[in-house]
Amino acid sequence: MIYSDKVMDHFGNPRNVGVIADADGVGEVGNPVCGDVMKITIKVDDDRIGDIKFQTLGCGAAIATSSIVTEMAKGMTLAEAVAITKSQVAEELGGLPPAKMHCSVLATDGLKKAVDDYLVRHGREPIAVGTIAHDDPDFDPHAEDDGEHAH
Amino acid sequence: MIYSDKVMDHFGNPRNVGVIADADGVGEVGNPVCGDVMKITIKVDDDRIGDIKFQTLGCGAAIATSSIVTEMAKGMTLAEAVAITKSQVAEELGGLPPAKMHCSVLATDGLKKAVDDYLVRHGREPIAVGTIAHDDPDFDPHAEDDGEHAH
Amino acid sequence: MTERSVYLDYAATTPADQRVVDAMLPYLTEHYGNANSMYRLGRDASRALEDARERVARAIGAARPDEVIFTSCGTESDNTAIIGLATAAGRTSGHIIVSAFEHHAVLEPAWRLGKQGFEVTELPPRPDGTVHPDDLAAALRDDTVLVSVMHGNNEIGTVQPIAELATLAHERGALLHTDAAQTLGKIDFDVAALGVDAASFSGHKIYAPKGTGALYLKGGTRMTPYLIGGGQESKRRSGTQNVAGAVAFATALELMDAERPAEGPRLAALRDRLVDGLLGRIEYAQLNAADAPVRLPHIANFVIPGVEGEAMLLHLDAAGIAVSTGSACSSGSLKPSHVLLSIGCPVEFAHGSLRVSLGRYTTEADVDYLLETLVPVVDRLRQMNPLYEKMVAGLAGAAD
Amino acid sequence: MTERSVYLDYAATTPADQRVVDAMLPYLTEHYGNANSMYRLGRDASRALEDARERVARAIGAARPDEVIFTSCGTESDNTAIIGLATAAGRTSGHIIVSAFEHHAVLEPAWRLGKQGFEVTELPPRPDGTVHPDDLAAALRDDTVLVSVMHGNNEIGTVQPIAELATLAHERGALLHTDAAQTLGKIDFDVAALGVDAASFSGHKIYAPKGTGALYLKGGTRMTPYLIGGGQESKRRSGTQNVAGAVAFATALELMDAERPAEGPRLAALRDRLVDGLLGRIEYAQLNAADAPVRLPHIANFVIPGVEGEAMLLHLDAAGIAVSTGSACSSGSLKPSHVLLSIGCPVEFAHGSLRVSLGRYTTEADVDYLLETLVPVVDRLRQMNPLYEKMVAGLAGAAD
Ligand SMILES: Cc1ncc(COP(=O)(O)O)c(C=O)c1O
Ligand SMILES: Cc1ncc(COP(=O)(O)O)c(C=O)c1O
Repeated sequence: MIYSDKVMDHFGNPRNVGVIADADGVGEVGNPVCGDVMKITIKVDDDRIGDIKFQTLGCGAAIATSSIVTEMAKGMTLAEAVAITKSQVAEELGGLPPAKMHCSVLATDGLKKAVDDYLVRHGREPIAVGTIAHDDPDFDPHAEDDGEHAH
Repeated sequence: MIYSDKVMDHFGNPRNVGVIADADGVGEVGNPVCGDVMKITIKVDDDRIGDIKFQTLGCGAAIATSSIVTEMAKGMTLAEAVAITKSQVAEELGGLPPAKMHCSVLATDGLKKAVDDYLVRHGREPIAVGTIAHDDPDFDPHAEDDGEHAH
Repeated sequence: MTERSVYLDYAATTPADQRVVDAMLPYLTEHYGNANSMYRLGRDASRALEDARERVARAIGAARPDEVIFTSCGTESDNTAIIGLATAAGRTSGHIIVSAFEHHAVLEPAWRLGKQGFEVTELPPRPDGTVHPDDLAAALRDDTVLVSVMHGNNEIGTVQPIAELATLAHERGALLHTDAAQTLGKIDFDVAALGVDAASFSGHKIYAPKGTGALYLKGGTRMTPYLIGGGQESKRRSGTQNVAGAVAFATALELMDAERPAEGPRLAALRDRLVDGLLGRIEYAQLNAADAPVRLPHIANFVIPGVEGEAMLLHLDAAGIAVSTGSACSSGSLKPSHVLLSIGCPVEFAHGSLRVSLGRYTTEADVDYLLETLVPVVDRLRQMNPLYEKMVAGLAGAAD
Repeated sequence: MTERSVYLDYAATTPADQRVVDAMLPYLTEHYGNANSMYRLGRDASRALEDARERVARAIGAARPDEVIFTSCGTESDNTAIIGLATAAGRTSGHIIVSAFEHHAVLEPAWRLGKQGFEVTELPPRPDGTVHPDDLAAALRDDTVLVSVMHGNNEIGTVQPIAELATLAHERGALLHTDAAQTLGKIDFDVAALGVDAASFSGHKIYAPKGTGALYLKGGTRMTPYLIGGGQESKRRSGTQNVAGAVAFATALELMDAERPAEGPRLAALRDRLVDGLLGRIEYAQLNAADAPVRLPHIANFVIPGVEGEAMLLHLDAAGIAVSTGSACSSGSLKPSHVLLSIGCPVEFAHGSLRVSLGRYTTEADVDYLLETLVPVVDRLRQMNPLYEKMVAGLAGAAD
C-alpha cells in the first residue's frame, strides 16, 4: 500500500493542528476502539469558517485527510463546508489506497459535527445531521477494508 | 532415480547377450505391453548351467538384472539357479531404486522358465513351477511402482 | 565417457538465463523488503512486484495488471485454477471437463474434485494430438462449470484451438482454463485473443528460475484461493511474495517475446532437421501426432518400435545427450505415457517413445550429434530385443 | 529526509545472505537439470536436492531425510500440514484445535475446514502470551485429530511449550503440528526433542530467498498432499523442485545454526537494551507478554498508549527506520492484531503497537537510533491525539 506524495506531505506536515481555545463549534468523531478519533474546532465569521484546527489519533490517511479538510474548509460558508464529500477529500490528496478510503469519512464527519455544533449553540437548525456516517450505530469504518494479515 | 555404478556397468556392458542356437532350455517372460520381455537360453551340463545367454527388451534395470543373473547362474546346479531370489539379484547389483525392484523378477523368472523348459524336455518334473511370478495371471510388474509423472 | 554435453530436454526445464538472474539478484540481497510492509524498503519491493505484474500483464495481453497472480510454479497455478474455479462461491458439485492428455497438475485436482462431488469428463484428443471443438461441444452440459484444455501439450507439442474451445465453453456458461506452461513465450500467447478465463504459467520453462510461476485470472472471475493466509496478491494467493522471482519471471517472458521473431523459425528449422534426419535414419520410427494442424516449434516426439525408452535414454546420456522418454519425466516408472495412449499410440510403442525438445542454446551440431549417436544405440537395443524380428514381421505385414 | 537506513523488521523478512546466494547460484544457470530426469544433469540436480534435504533433516533432528518436504513458503507448509493432516486418509470430519494467535496461514485453512465438516476450537493463549498445557488438556477431545500451536509467535515473540503440548495431544490420539517459521534457526529446534508430527518453515525468515520453505513430516504420518500433479517430493508436494531454493534453504539454516551460539546472546542483549531503553523513555509504554516464560531473542512488541501504530511507523520510516505495527503486516488495515487481542491487550492499545525485530545486521547504534527517533515521534503524535489527556488520566487512575 503506497500513499501519494500529497498524502505524505499532509501527514508529515499537517496544517492547522491544535485546538481553538474559544471555539464557536466543536466536532468530535470516532473512538479509540476503532483506532481513529478526530476533533475539529472552528471559529465562524459571518457564516463562514474563519479559523479551523484539528487533532487526530489515527493512521496516515486519517491525519492527512484531517489536515486537508481543514485547508479546504477554511473560508468556506458553513453550507459549503458540510457539502465536502469524502471523494473530494480523497481527490484533493491525489487519491487514497482503496483500503483507506473510509478514512476520509472521519474528516468530513468531524467537520459536519463542528458546523452543526455551532448552529445548535446558536439556536439554529443543524444542517449536516442525517449525513453523518458516524451517527449511524451500524457504521463500520473498516467495512471496506481489504487489507492483508500479519507476516 | 539413480542407478548404482554396478547397474550402469551391467547395463552399458551387458554380459552374455545373445541366443544359444542349440539351447537345451529356453525361457521367455514378460510382454511388450508391459514394457519388458526377457529371453534366456541355456546349455545344461550334468545338471549344471554350462552356458547361458539372454536378450532383453526393457529399462536399464531390466537389462542389468538380466545380465547379472546370467553371471550368477553360470556354473550353478539347476536347483541352485532356480533358487536365486530377486533380492539376491538386486543385492548383487549394489541395490536397485525402489521403483525398479520389480525388474529383478523378470530375470529370475526367465531363468526359472529356462530351467523348467530343460527339465520338461527331458521328461523330468519342472522344479520352478509355482514360484514364477509371471505365471500368475494377476501379476502386475508395476504394482510397486512409485514413480513420478510427466514434466 | 564423453566430454560432450548436449541438452535437448528444454520442455522439462530450462537453465535460468544470465540476464534473468542479473535482473533478479538485487531483490535478494538489497531490495529485500516484504512487499506488504509500508516503509520504504517495503514500498520499493511492492513497486518492483507491481512493475513485474504490469510487464507480465502487458506481455500476455491482460486487460489489467491485477489479472496476473504470481505463484510458485505451474503446478500451483494449475491446482489453484482447477480447484479454485470449480469451487468458487462455495460450489460443491457440477460438471468439469478436462482433456485426457492434460498434465497431471490438472488431472490430479480434477480427479480429486471427482471424489468430492463433482463429475469429471476426460475428453480424449483426436489421433492428431488435438482436442477437437466438436468433441468439446458434445461433452459440454448445462451444468458444466469449468473446461480445462492445455494450450500446448508438453509431450507431443501439439497446440489446441483454445479460442474456439473457449467460445464453445462460454456459450454453455462454463469457464475455460488453459495450461500454457509449454506455450508461453514460445508462440504467440494473448489471453484476449484466446478468450480464456484463466491460464497457468511456469517460470522454469522460459529461462526463469524454478519456483516461479503465474496465473492469469480474468477480471471479475470468482475463484476460491488455494494458498490461504496473509491475503497477499489481493487475497488470491497468500505467502510473502517472491519479488525476485516475479522480476525474474517478467524479465524472462520479455526476453522470450523479444527474441521469438528470430528464435521461433530457428527452432522450427532445427526441429524439422531433427524430424527428417531421424525418420530417414531409424527404420520404422514415427513422429507422434504427425498430422497435428499446429505444433510447437521446439518439441518433437517419436516412437521407435522395438526399443525401450529408458534404455535408449541411458545410452544417450552416456554420450552426453539429455532427452526424455515415455511419460517424459516418469523416469522412475515404466507406466506408458497417458498422453501417447490418449492419441491412440499402442502401448508397446509408447514404451519406446523419445521426446526431443530444443531451446535457446541448441545448435545444428547438437541435433546432428543426437542423430549420429542415436542410430547405433537403437541398433544395439533392437539386437538385444528378443521379439524384434517378430515385431518387424508384424510391422511389415501391417504395412502391406 | 535522511540517508540513514535501519532495518528492524527481521521477523517480517530478511535479506538473503550473500553466502546463501553464492551457494544457490550455480543451480540456476549451470546445474539447472530437472531433479526428476534420469540423465546426468538431472541426477546432479537430484543429488543436490537430496543433499540439501539431508542437511535440513540433520539440522532439525529428523530421523530420516525424507521427513523433509521442500515447499514454496511458510504459508504453503502451513496449508499443507493443516489441510493435509486433517483430511488424511479421506477424513472429512473431526475436531481440530489451533491456538488463537496462530498466523493466518494456519487460521485460514482451519477456518476453511470448519466450513467443510470439521469442528475447530481456537485455544486462547494466556496473558503471558503462552499456550498453557492445562488449557490444551481441557480442549482435547476423543475426536481431536490435529492440534496446531506455533512454536514462536511472530508478533510478540513468545515461545510455546511444544514438547508438553505434543505429549498431551498424543495421549489423546491427536497429531501435533507446529508453525516454526519464526523459531527455526533462531533458537534450538529439534523435532525429536519437541516430539512434533509436523512443522512448517519459511526460508525468507532465515536469510534464504523468498519463495522457499519446508515442511517436516514425521515418518509414517499420513497426509493428503496439497499441491498435486507430477508426484514430486515422494508424492507429497508436486511441482518441479526448486533445487536452487532447496540448496539456499539448507545453506541458510546451517549458517543460522553455526552462528547461533554467538548470535543468540548478541541479539538478546540488543533486545534487552531496546526494551529497557524504550520503557525508560516512553511514558506508559509497555512490553507485550512481558511475563512470558520463554521468548525469542530477536522480537520485542510494545504498546505505546495514545499513539496509532501506522502513524508511528510512517514517521519512523521518514527517519529511515523500518519496523512494524499492529497486525505486523496488516499495514493496509486498521484491524487490530488478533494476536494482541488474544492475550488480552485492550483494543485501543492494540492500535498503537510497535514490533521491533532484530537480526544479523542489527547493531547497538541501530537500536539507539530507534530510541532517539521514537521519543519525539511519540510526543508529537500524542500531542495530536484529542483524547490523550483523558487517556492519561485514566491510566493514572488505573495505576492507583
Ligand atoms: C509464524 C509465521 N507463519 C507463517 C508465515 C508465512 O510464511 P511465508 O510468508 O513464507 O508464506 C509467517 C511469515 O510471514 C510467519 O511469521
Ligand atoms: C504442461 C505443463 N503443465 C504444468 C507443468 C508443471 O509445472 P511446474 O513444474 O512448474 O510445477 C509442466 C511442467 O512440469 C507442464 O509441462
